[in-house]
Amino acid sequence: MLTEYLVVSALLIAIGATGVMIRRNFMIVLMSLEIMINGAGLFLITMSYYLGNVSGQVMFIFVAAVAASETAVGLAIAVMMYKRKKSVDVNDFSILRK
Amino acid sequence: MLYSTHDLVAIIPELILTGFAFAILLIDLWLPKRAKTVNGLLALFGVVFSFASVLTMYNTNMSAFNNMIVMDRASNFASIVMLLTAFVAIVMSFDFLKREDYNLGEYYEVLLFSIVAMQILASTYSLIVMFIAVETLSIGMYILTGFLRNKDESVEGAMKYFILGSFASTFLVLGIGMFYGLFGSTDLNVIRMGLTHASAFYKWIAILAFLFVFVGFGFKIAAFPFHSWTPDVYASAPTPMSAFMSVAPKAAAFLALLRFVAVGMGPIEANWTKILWVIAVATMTFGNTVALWQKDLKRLLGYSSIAHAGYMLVGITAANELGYGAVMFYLFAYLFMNLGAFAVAEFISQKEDRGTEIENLRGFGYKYPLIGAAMLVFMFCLAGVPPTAGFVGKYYLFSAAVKSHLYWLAVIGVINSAISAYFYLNIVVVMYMRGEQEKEVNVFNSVPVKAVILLTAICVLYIGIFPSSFLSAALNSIAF
Amino acid sequence: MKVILLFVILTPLIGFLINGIFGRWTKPIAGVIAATALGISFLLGLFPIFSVLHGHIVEYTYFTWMPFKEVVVPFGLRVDYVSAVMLFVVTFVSWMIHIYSNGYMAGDKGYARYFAYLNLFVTAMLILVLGNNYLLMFVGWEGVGLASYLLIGFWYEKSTASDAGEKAFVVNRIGDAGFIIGILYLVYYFGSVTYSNVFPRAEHVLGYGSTAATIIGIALFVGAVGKSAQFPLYIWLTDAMEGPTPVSSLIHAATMVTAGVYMVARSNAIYSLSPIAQEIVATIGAFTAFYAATMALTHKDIKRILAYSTLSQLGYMFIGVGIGAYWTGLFHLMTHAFFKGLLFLAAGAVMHSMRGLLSIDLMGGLKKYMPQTAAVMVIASLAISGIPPFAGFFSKDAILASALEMGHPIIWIVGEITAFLTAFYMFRMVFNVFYGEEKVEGLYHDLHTHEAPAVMTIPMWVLAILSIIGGWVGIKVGGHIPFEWFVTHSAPTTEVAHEAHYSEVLLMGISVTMGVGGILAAWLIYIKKIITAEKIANMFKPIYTLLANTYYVDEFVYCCIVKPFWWVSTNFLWKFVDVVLIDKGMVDGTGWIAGRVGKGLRLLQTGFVNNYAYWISLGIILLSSWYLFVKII
Amino acid sequence: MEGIMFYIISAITVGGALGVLLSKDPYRAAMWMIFSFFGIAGLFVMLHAQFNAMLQIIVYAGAIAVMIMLVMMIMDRRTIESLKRFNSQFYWPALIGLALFADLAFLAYKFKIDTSNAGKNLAINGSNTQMIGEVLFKHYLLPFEVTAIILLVALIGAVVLTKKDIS
Amino acid sequence: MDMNQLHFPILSLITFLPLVGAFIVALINEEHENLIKYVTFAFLVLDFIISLPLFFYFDPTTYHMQFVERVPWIKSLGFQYYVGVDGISLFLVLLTTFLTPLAQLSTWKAIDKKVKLFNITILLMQTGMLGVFISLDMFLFYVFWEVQLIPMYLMIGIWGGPNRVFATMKFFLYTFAGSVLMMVAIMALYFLHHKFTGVYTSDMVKLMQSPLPYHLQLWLFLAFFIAFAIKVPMWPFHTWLPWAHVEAPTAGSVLLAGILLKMGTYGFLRFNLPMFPDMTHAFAILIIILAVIGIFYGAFVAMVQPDIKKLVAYSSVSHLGYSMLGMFALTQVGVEGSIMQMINHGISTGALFLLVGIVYERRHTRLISEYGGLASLTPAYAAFFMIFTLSSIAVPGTNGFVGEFMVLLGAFLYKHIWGILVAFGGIFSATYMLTMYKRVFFNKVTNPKNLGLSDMNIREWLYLVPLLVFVFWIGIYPSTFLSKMRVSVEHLLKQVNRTTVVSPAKSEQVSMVKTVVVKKG
Repeated sequence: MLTEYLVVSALLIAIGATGVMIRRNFMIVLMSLEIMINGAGLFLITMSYYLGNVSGQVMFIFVAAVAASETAVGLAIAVMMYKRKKSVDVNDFSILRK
Repeated sequence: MLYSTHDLVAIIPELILTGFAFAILLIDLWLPKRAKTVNGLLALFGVVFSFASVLTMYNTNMSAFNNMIVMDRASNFASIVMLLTAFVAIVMSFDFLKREDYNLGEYYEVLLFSIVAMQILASTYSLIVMFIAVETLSIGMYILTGFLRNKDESVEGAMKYFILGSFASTFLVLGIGMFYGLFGSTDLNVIRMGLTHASAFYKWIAILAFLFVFVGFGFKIAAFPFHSWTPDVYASAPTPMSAFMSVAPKAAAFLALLRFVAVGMGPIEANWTKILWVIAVATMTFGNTVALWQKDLKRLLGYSSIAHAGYMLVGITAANELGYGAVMFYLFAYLFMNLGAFAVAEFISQKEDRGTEIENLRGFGYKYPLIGAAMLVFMFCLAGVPPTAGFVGKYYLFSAAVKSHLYWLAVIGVINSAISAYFYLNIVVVMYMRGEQEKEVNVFNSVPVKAVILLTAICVLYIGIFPSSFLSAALNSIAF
Repeated sequence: MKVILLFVILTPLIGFLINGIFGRWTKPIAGVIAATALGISFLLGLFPIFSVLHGHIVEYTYFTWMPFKEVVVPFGLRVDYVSAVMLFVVTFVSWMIHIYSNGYMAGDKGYARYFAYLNLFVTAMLILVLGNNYLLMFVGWEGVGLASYLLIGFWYEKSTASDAGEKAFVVNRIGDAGFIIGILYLVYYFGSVTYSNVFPRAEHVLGYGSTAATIIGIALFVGAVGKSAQFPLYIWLTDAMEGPTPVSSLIHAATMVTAGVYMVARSNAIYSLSPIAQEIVATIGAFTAFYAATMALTHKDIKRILAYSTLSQLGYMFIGVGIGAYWTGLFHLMTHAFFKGLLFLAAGAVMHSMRGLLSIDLMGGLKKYMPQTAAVMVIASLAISGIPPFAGFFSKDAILASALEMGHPIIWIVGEITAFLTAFYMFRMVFNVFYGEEKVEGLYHDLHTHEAPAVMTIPMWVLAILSIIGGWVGIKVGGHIPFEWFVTHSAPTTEVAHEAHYSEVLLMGISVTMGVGGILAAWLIYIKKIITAEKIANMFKPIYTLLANTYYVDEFVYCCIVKPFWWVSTNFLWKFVDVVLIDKGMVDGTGWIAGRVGKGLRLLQTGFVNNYAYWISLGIILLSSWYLFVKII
Repeated sequence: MEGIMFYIISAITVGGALGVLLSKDPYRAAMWMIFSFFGIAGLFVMLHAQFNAMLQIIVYAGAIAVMIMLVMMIMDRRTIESLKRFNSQFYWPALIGLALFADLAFLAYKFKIDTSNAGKNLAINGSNTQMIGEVLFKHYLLPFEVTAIILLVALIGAVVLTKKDIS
Repeated sequence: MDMNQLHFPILSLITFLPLVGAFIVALINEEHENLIKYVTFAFLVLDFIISLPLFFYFDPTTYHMQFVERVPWIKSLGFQYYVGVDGISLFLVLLTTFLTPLAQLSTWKAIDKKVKLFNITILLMQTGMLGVFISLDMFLFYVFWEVQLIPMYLMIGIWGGPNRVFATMKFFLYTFAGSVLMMVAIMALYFLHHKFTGVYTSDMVKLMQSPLPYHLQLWLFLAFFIAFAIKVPMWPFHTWLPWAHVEAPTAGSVLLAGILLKMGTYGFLRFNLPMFPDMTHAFAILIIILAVIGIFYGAFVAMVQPDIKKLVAYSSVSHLGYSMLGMFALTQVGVEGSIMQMINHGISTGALFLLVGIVYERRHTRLISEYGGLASLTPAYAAFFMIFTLSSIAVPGTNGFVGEFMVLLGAFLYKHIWGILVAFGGIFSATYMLTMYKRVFFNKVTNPKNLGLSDMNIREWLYLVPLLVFVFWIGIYPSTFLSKMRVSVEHLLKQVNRTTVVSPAKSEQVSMVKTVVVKKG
């Protein structure tokens, strides 16, 4: 079953990454990031289970905390974006280039 | 498994900073608007005290919190780099924040907390602690990047930095998870032990795990292809913060990377040196060639910092003590030259942190002879021309590569530094050789900034001419 | 004696320095200073000459010039039998010409400069003559070349003059390259360039008939060809007539151009070892003698006629040294210095009074106005034509007789024909200039043509006397020829098994006949006008055109060497190879590539955050795939 | 049985993720995300990580999702709904995503570890939470403290970035 | 072995005195331009005077380094501040101290903007240049080698002609690119020396005895070769030179031609020859071919230049070709000739640039076609120009001849063909110099702008006469100079001719000693 769990985790990461790469809506990008990090978290938990070692679960707690704080900042940035341009389209923010 | 005051001793520098950060957090609430400078001074004191504690305990070698954190010369050396950077950045921020009308206590709080995170990052052998520290400092950096929140560029920079940072950190978690899966621990020493006796299969997986972890570190040190945020963020962040984040997080990340590869990945050295070889070459080349086309000083320095990360990767790729020591020394040298250059960028910047186009430096060398001369020194230093610190640093980096028989890497490196000379010297050209500017430009005539420029210039020359003691310190710091 | 010898050279040098540095102030007396310096030099020079006459070779080393590990070159002076002759000729003729120049150059704005250069020339020439080693000879060699360059271009405001000066220098440099190669070989074989080291050991080191001797001989001769204006490097000499006439007299007739002959005679120890080199010297000499004489036939400019005549006579000298009868070459060198110097001085006097006009077409009957000049001119012309008892007769006859004796009949025939031509063109000039009617009415009146002042005529007369008696040292006295006896102390005539003995009287007769025949022919054409020159010219139109244009050699050189060379240098080497290929292509191209790479990579920074995520993902994919799919375990 | 459960739950998880990826409406996407998070929590339960499953539901499906919804609510609905779904060029990145998946899946396929201890040592007296508590506060005290800092920083950051201008 | 017969750090004093001068000048107010000039000049002259004891106390009987100073510098890697001179570098040091004051004197009027900065630049450059010639530590050498690029870069870039930026960038980048490769070679040499001897050192004197095996010498030799060949500059690495010369101010050209180019040739003598003897023999033919191409190519291209400075620049390519030829002929006279040629080129080409500067200062053009007939307007100037022209085309009696003849002889003794071939080079040098001279000084004055030209003033006499003295001194009595370099060159050739086969036993032992990186947990 290890492989299956890992494949799910891989799927989550890949879907999340694809989301970051193709979605324009910052909110959905944010959600995709959450999915990605959850995929990685799933990896940790899977490992923890199959190793019979609880450290992985503890690490997931940290990852969750980090993800939560990231989301907080991300949302703050979303609010900033919205305030500046009334838009959360990431492609509207591309004056810095080359 | 009981914790004692012994454990707290090991994190005194961090504790001091944390304490000052909390102090600012509290005092700021009662400060009237015109007295906000107190925040900065407090932060400065925090940095100074932390610095003093680091110096006092420079030669201690202890581990605490169940081996989660260590205090050794390497971490102290990196701390010195970071604290010096922070000190300079805070000094640069005084007038800057006043001018931008953003004189908020939070700025310093976040800054101090990020330094704490960096210090932790620099002084741990545990991958998971590294992850948390990286994230903490990243979040701090996101916030500081977007600090001028009424500026489009600032928002954009913060947004990009945030998305990409989180994106990369996912892979870091994945990599850590893989190591955990393989060896049941995220402690680098355990991993090393495991790897030493591991089967070929485990080693193979470990290489992949290394790759994923490297994505996280590579992102922080701006290695190609994880670099893309760098120019945008450096160009958009408040200049003191660009300066800060071009040095301090890099110092922390580099030391963490050093610990990771030198300690954790020792047994598969043959493999990761190849990977890093490619990445180092790509990073240098990318940074330098793209910088050829830059028109904005801050953006140029962004690309240049990519290139310098490439140089430092050469030292790591060399995988010998000389190389590691050289990386540390280079960070130390880079601190002064880069901060100096950013300080000049701040010096010419206008309200809203704009006006850092290179063209605005026209005739600068004549209008401000001393500062112009200092900029000249920084540029030659960044290009790696003696007698500056940059040259000595580069010399050691490449000689480490040569020592490990990586001749081509060294050759590519030096060719890159020849390419880089073009755009650095182009700034000198603008300053001295293109005649005076037609329209008068109001520079940011801040005394602290001027002092920073001159002092860093002197340091750059001093380190360049008498590098011996600094170099010994850097080499001695690398004894993992 | 050591100091005296040094001062032979130093005196003119001091004269040069005085006039050269303080010329602005010494201008009124520059000529006096220079002539005095030369006089002192001449008088001082007599001491070593007498010493040599008494059989004591004078040689002193003053200091080490170039102390290399491989060869030590001293600065030393040596007067032996060969150089004594040259020393005498050079100092004496130079002195005369210095005196003459006082009159000739009077009023020129570069008066002081002129005499400075002239003294410089004598200094260099004396170093050439007196140096005791080849390298010192080379110093003088290039030094006289330099002086010649400066003097030809003396009136530098005339572009022809400055061009001619440069041409002289550059063509000479071609020869000098040969000379220096010869010196290099000498160093290689002998480890020394000093005469006293080289000559006694020459046969031992090189061996008779060896390639080495031939190479050295030819290399040195290339130098001589340049300096003595032999074919094909003669092209500079006629242009050199752009200089003041006394200069032509001194440098381009009497002394400098004979340096090549002197050098070959000097090196006889080497040439005697190589029949091939000797053959080449003699052949080139003979060819040039004839070739130059033909060109002299058609020219109308007095100085150019004399210049071609010089070439021709130098050819004779090379015949002399080439066939191995070195003394004859030197003998002719000496007599030639007298009469050719004189010819130029006389031509100068004519030119002086004709306000610079030189074409024989404009003159005629000048004898009436310039009797003394006419007289010395005739004496000199008789001397060059080989009419006894004038000097030229003895020397030329000695050469031709030796040629026949040494077994070179063809050279002898060529020499005799040339003798005829010489007499003809010389008297063509004499008759056209001094005899007959005035060709342009009132020209002399307008130009106030008059006899030259005494300061000019006296040196001319001195030389005229020498042109007469100078050859008498070649008269056989008691089975010896004094001159031969003197010179062959150091330059023995190559001993050849005499195959045939020709009657000396018969040979002299033929020579004299040739000379007289030439004069007669000229007389018939130009005085008697039994057939006009134009008619002859028309009869042999193609040949005449060819000769009048000096075989189109200058044109050939310009079109086929100079111009293509210039074109290749400009358009190929500079504008293509240097600017485009190396600089723009290779150097800037490297930078351009870096720039292009940067411009390409820059496209990665699109500014869209999604794209940035691509690169991170792609990086991960690429890096990990390598290990995942390719380097699987 | 366990296998079937696994497939159902993972279908929910992946389906939710795909929903986020594909839905145009961000509100709907948020719902899909919560859906997926519940799935993950289910997987956690199957992996004997009860505490984390609860954490997952509380923190992710609860707090984070609510936060996201909240922020979206303060925005003009039309503005964020009218956004295009994908980038103008989505096939290349989609391909990259696929490649990334192939990469990771292959890695997952190859990833073999010693599973002799599977499911053991994850609880003290049947309490996963207690076990975690033991390890967290004994072994991982420092990172735990650092998480305090990170949360504080995030808090300060959120405040400073969004609060009204001083002037 | 180390000698310092004066028991006094004279070399450091010479080298860093200008630096002190630069600081003092920096303190003077910018408005006192004359004071700045005088102070700078005084420092440079003082420097020259202080450097004279080097000549008088130099012991010509030993090849050991003299006036040595040795202070540890970077202890962790064993780099030292180690300076000294031998017969090879002695004259380059003296040439530097001699030429710089003259160059500075030439700028008193020509430089009218940023006078202070200019004089500081010159003083800094002096320090950099001297440092290169006295360094005996590889690292120190490299530091100075690069340092002197900076003032030159500024000098061309700030006070240069209209294309100065392009020229200075090209100058800097080209030389920099070459020298960074040398940097890698220096590092490799350092480690390889350790590998074969067990000693970490950057002491050049020790490294000259380094027993490097054949195959390792190759790359090191090439890296050094590129760096030095660019600096010399050898064909085809020369294209920066015309640019730099044309755009540089007079003093810049003088120092560039007079001293900076010598660093390349000096580098060959110091590094390539003694350290890589096998490669020196192997590459001699290639380098000689390049040198000979340079001799002729430089002459041909110089011939058709419309700009006097460009012409002189290309002539430098030609002249330094002689220097390289003599050096790689590897004969005593050839190497000595090479050094003589360096000195000669410094004097005569330096003087030519000074002369061009004089007329440029008055007319602000260097196009040959703008001039003509100057001999009648400025006779003294014409005379000086003539003498240095003659020196440049190696007329006997001048310094040029001595050097050129030595080189020819050296080349000839190495292989006849080279001597013979290059003997013809003199034809072309005469052609381009005299053609230029003719077009500038002879013929009638056609350009009315030239009519007002004034002849040389006292200051100009002052800086040309010393050069004139040396033209004839070296030309007539070169023993003064040759005797001092004899033993050093002999020793150099002994080093070049040594065999460098590493015994197999030793190399095996070496391979066992691997550099171990300590990575403990």
